[in-house]
Amino acid sequence: MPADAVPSSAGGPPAVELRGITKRFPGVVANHDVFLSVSGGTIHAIVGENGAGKSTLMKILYGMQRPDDGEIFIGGSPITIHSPQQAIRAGIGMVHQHFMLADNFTVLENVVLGAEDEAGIGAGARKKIQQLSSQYGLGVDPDELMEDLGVGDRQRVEILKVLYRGAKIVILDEPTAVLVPQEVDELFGNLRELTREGLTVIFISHKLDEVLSVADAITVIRRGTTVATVDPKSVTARDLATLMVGSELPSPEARESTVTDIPVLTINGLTVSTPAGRALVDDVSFTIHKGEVVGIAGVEGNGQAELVEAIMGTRAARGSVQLDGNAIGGWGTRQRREAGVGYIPEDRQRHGLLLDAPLWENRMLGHQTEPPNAKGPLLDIAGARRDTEQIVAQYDVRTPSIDVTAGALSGGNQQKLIVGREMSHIPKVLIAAHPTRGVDVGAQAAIWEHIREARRAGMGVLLISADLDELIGLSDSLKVIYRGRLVADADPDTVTPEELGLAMTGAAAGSSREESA
Amino acid sequence: GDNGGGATPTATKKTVKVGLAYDIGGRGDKSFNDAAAAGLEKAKTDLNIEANELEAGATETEQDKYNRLKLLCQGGFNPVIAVGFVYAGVDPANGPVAKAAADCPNTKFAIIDSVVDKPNVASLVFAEEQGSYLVGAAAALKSTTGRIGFVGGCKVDLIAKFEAGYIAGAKAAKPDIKVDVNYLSTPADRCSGFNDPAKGKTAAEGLYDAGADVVYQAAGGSGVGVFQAAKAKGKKAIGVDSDQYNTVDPALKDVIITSMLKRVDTAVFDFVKSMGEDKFAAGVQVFDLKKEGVGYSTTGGFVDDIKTQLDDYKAKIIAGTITVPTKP
Amino acid sequence: MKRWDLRRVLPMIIAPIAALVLAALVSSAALLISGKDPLEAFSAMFDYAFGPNSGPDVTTEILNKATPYYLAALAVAIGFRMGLFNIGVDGQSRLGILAAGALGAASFLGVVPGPLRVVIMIIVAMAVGAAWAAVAALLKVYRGVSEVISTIMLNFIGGAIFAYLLTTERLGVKAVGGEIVSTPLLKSDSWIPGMSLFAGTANKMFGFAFVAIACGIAYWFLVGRTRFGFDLRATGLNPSAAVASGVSPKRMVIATMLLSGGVAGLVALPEVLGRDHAVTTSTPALGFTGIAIALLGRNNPVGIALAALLWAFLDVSNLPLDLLDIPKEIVTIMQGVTVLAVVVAYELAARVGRRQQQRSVGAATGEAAIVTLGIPAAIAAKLGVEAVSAPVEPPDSTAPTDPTVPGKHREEQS
Amino acid sequence: MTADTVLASTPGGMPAAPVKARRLSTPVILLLVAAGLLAFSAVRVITGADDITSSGAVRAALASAVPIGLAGLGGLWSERAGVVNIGLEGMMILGTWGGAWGALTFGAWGGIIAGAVAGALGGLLHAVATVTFNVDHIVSGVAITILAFGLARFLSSLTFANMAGGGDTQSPNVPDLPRISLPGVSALDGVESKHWFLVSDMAGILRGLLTDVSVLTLIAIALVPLTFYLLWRTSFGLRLRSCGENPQAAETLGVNVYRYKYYGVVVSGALAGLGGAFLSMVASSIYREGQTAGRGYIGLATMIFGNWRPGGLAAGAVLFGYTDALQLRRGSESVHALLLLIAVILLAVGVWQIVRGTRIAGLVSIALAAPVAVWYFTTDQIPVEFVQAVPYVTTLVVLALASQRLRPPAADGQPYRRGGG
Ligand SMILES: Nc1ncnc2c1ncn2[C@@H]1O[C@H](COP(=O)(O)OP(=O)(O)OP(=O)(O)O)[C@@H](O)[C@H]1O
Ligand SMILES: Nc1ncnc2c1ncn2[C@@H]1O[C@H](COP(=O)(O)OP(=O)(O)OP(=O)(O)O)[C@@H](O)[C@H]1O
Ligand SMILES: [Mg+2]
Ligand SMILES: [Mg+2]
Repeated sequence: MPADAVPSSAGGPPAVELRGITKRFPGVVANHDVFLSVSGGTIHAIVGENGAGKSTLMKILYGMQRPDDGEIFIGGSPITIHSPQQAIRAGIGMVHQHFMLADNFTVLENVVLGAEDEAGIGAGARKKIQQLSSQYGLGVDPDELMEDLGVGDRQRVEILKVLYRGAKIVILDEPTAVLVPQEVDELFGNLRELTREGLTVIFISHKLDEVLSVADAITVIRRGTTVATVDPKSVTARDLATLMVGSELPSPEARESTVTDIPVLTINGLTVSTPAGRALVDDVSFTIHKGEVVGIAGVEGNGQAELVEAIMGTRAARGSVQLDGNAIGGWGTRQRREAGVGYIPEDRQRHGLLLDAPLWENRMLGHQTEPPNAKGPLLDIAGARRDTEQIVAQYDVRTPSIDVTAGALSGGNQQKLIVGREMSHIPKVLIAAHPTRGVDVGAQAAIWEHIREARRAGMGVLLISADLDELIGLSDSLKVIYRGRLVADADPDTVTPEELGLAMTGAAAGSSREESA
Repeated sequence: GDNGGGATPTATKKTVKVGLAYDIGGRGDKSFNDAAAAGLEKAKTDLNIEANELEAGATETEQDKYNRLKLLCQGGFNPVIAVGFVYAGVDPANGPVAKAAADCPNTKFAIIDSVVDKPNVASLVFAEEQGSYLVGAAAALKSTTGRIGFVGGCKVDLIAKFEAGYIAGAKAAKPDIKVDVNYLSTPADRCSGFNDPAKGKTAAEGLYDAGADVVYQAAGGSGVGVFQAAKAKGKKAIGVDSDQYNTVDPALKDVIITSMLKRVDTAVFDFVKSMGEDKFAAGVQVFDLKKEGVGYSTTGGFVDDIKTQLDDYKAKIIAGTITVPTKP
Repeated sequence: MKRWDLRRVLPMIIAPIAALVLAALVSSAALLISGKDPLEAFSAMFDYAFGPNSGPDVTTEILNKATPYYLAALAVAIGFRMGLFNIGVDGQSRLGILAAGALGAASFLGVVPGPLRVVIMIIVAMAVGAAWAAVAALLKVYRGVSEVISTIMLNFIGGAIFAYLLTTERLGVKAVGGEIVSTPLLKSDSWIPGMSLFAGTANKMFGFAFVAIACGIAYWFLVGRTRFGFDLRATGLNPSAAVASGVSPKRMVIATMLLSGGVAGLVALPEVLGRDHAVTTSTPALGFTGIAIALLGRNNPVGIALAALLWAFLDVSNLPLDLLDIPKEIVTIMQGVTVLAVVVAYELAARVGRRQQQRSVGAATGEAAIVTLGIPAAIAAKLGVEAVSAPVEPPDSTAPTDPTVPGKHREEQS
Repeated sequence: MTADTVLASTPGGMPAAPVKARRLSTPVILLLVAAGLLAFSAVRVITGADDITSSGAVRAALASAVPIGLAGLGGLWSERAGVVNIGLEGMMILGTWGGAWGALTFGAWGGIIAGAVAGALGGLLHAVATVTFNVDHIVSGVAITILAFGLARFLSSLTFANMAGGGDTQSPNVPDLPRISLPGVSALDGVESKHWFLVSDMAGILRGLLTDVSVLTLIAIALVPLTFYLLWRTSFGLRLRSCGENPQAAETLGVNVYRYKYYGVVVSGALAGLGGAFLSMVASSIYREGQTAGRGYIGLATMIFGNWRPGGLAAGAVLFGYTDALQLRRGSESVHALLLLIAVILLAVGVWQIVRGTRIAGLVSIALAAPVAVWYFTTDQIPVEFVQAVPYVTTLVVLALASQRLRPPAADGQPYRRGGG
């Protein structure tokens, strides 16, 4: 690695400097007159609400988007970057918000793709990967098939891809979103290693305490504009949040329990297996009572998705599922939904919306057999439209009309529509997977409030989230899932995110922290 | 199509405007349609005519054929010649020709290969089985292996007539002859076997490999594949419809010992001629051996040595002592 | 944005017209290359189709040709709406019509009154077409075989069965003097009579056209107004979301394939009941034509009707070109170019539409954005930051909503 | 739900890796080949259907497999780059015209080039529609097939119609390409014609494969390993395949996805065009309208059959070519003989399944073997209509058995836009 070739932090020109960057998308100004200066050999964090324009800014720096205006300086000299290739040549590497990996390729193929000139695509490349992997302690095997790897490994492959190209400036766009605290620590260890070698790291995150702990400098972006660059030592997470949102945050509401002892959803011995017989969800049992929020904590990929799918009936499972006293294990998804199971899917665009259909049709989705959307076997279009108008108003979905397509809305507004849709059918149980993922702080608070309200009215909630604060703040009881099993219960009143994170890695299995629900 | 403007006026009484509608495959199929075209060409040079030719499309309904005929008769063409049984339709009494003939009662029509019973329609049909009988006999007599073959373009009744005559002729000449039959397609794929020389070649190779040394093809455009196979294997083949010795690529000439002649050209020419002489006759005209409407060719001289035997069969068929079957 | 916003609808109307013009230009170019006069060609086509001489008959013929096209395209469109490619319309239609034709002419049904026999034929054709489509559906659902491949194979296999059965040894007969093998002629009481559209024309419009229209209305109603239709469209738009919404993908594939195959079974009926009165080995293959027409018509029942008429016009009116010694293949070229150009044009139109929607969303939400901008003074003071915190000026943030701003839109980058 | 749910201790070790598709080892493959050969030989001796292993049948199978295999390779190139190409049939049609026209104008080798170029132009059109304009891939493919049909006819009316012996729908005879035989192999003729058990079969197969082979056949065969090498062993291939697996990822690594998709689709068209040229130049030495007869679609099926890999695809093409050749070579008898083979195979599979413990599947297989055997013993021939359906039935049956193990490129058929990820 070109540890030597990097301008040192103090004194010299900044490693990266952006001046007056502006970028418009149809209907949106993603970046407006952005200024950013990153010193060499440091970790520079960028924070901001969802949609603030962070990713866009980084994509501009990486040549994936062209700015409408503004200049980029690398090591003090101006440069135009019109393609990732040019960025790579300028020593910039980027790890994207979503993994950019081909599942059916090996690690080696993923890494050398596009950089075949470095060391070919054969033995030379393998050697180089192994050497880099051990130099930075990444522990990556070049010949493994990508689809066999877990998220942590994938993250490391992404970093390896950047290092392999000899990047001196490494951009990481929300690398920690899918990692547990321990993995995050490991990652930060890796990053510090990189800066020690003289590399510059630009790092985007929504997790403000992480940012405070690792960054050398923090830039806040709001509504496409840089608001401030601050020193992590002089600010608190709350200050940062305020800067991001531009107003004081509402303080977390005091919790009041609404849990009853009437079970509404009872799961018993639920097991989901792969065709090869491996258990993805392994003998899971729990009960949700009326008015109760049961939170499931776990590292992504430990069976949460399969658990949700099994409950929704979109995936075959063994074991019993009882809703309000009815065994619904043999029912189809439609029957379950009609019986009162609401569903906020994890990936709203893939599982929750018809992007090319208007909002009112999206309002029908999942409830196309129920009033106000249907009368007998026919659709009730007028009813659905009327109800959509109401949801749009009540849930503050920002849209000019209910006839625009769902794809034209921003992610947060899409999510609000989904939440509104599910809530308006007054479900007995709500299966909420990452209900506020990718949603900005304001909308997040609103969604929480809606969930709390419904809970007060007696709804049971199964909450799955990667946001531990959300889990702890919203749940009445917490369970930890690990390799498909519920391995621990936790009391949300006392547990800390760190403890929860530890339990999620399986390390705490059987430790004293568990408590009965 | 052809503009047919260049008719050289000769000793006919009046200018005849001939409209001709081809079957699928159209001009240039080196076979059936080309035979009709040849008759028309001859008429153009020998008689005082103007002509226009229309081609059929690949997927047509009977109505399309009717429209084509009607376009011709309304365009002032008289006579209108429909080449191919498809123009008679499922129900010849009500098919494209019958309907067009009813619509244009003053136009004379001719239909080839089918019978349409209308006062202004001449039906020109051929006794393909008789000609096939002769080439079947020729094949058997020429065979040294005791085994001969037949390649049909599509398993339909019309081609079965060829097959039946061929086998009967062969058995007559050599009772213990073995005849292998291979069809290239069925109506299942809309008779693609009339258009796929590669298939013709493969099938003929199979027959030759099995020991046949003469193969008769009634496979339209795929027939050339049979000749190619014969050439490659050093074996013999028999052509169909026109004298294919004359139409085929020179390199392939010497494999064609004879061709079953189906004188569509003569039929067309005679019909046009009769029109010019105002001698139109409605009704069925069977072009059989007697009328020289079918026969076998001798170009190349391969069958000269057995000509007497063949002519003997011919005489017997004409005389009615031999009746040739039309179904295998 | 209103429900029927002109800005959204207009591109969708302009698109096919532009595509047609392009197709006409391409075929004109082809004609010029071969030394012919395109105007002569087009005027001959129009004159033949709508001129005083042949017009009434030929116009009727265009309608008649369009009827099976319409049915074939509907069959395909049902699948398309849920992202299913039924390329097997051809095989389904042939087997369906054969069963119906054979049964309709069967002597044991002779006592049944004619109209009832027509109904039986329709039902049998649909049932057999659906059954053949079901093979592909089951293979897809239970064995994961792509319906694109299986329906192509089933076309060949169905064709083989058809050819095997429709021979004189089995279901076929041959009329006196003819060479074409067909099922026995239907008795005239089970024909569907045609109707004269214009005074004095010999050619009659198929009575079955009304069945086709009814199918179109049923299609529109089913897809747009029923729960089943919603499931169907949802599956087409986003299969995984549809599954999450409660649609059973297996049942959906089977139901849709059955419907599609059922309509495919009807394709040849207009001609058999209205004109030919028998099923022949030369029933035209309309599977691919149906696909092209469904695409041209955007799977919309009215659009498909227009596309079917256009296609039929091109197919019928090219007849006189031969008389003028103009290669009539230009019509096929025109058809191919039209399909390609129309889909490209629609794609471009959809992009324009999408962009307009985003603009209007941006306009609606942009205003809200400006209100909340600016750092609370207290915080700014506490942190001592204001250097780079200039709030976005309102005009700029709404700039992209002005269509004339030459912003670098996503669409224009590639 | 009580507190004691808490702690089932974690099962040791990593979760089992997902089961990967089993790859057959070389000895196993050899063993299977040997067993197959034995079965064929035995069936031939028993039934007397000498054509099932004759050199002629093998040669015909090869000739029948080549255009299908080339179309399949075309599909592979395109789909590996993420573009579904159902327009192969149309590109093949263009290739038949181009091959004949090129050969007549520039000589046989010119035909090869012209055929490939004509197909490539069709591919280019498909690329423009699908890659640049993001048109649905199937839609574009259908349109191109319609267009190609009209274009080929139009072009032949401009070219062949003016040549002696040509017409609107067919060309004059096309000059042939050289044919090659491996010296010495022809001598096996004597052995083959003896119809000895096994020995004659092997002689027949060798003779079929090694004598009288067109150079275009050799080129086509060579294209299979060449494709494998280019796509799996070079950086070009890695990039091209990445466009079919995850184009967004490729884009972020500086791969110009559009360009590689264009490469894939244009090469795809060229290969299909070459397949077309093979039809008009080698298989029949003449261009004839409608000559492709759906081979492009069969090629596509072959590619799926071969799991989007060149080797599997070649196997599929050979299987299809073999059944096709057999049905054309006195098919009623040869295919009839195959019934016995099928019965035997079903029986063997059934027994094997029972031994392995899957009783029900085994019994089903054996139960299926019975009617097939009955069919064989009670008839002498199979109706020609069914004989001709054999290749399609075979393809469908094999797909039905194998489909669930197939793995198409992950982004196959999906629209891609730069900056869209
Ligand atoms: N791939 C895309 N193609 C077209 N437009 C897009 C695309 N991605 C985003 N947009 C546009 O960007 C806007 C919002 O997208 P995005 O999902 O990133 O929202 P967001 O900024 O995260 O919103 P929120 O803050 O509400 O979460 C929409 O107006 C949408 O039109
Ligand atoms: N390709 C695109 N087309 C149109 N609009 C886009 C596109 N990409 C981003 N945008 C818009 O630009 C804005 C900034 O998006 P960006 O992805 O940069 O936000 P972000 O700060 O990274 O958000 P997040 O925290 O959700 O990742 C979004 O509101 C979105 O509306
Ligand atoms: Mg976002
Ligand atoms: Mg982002």
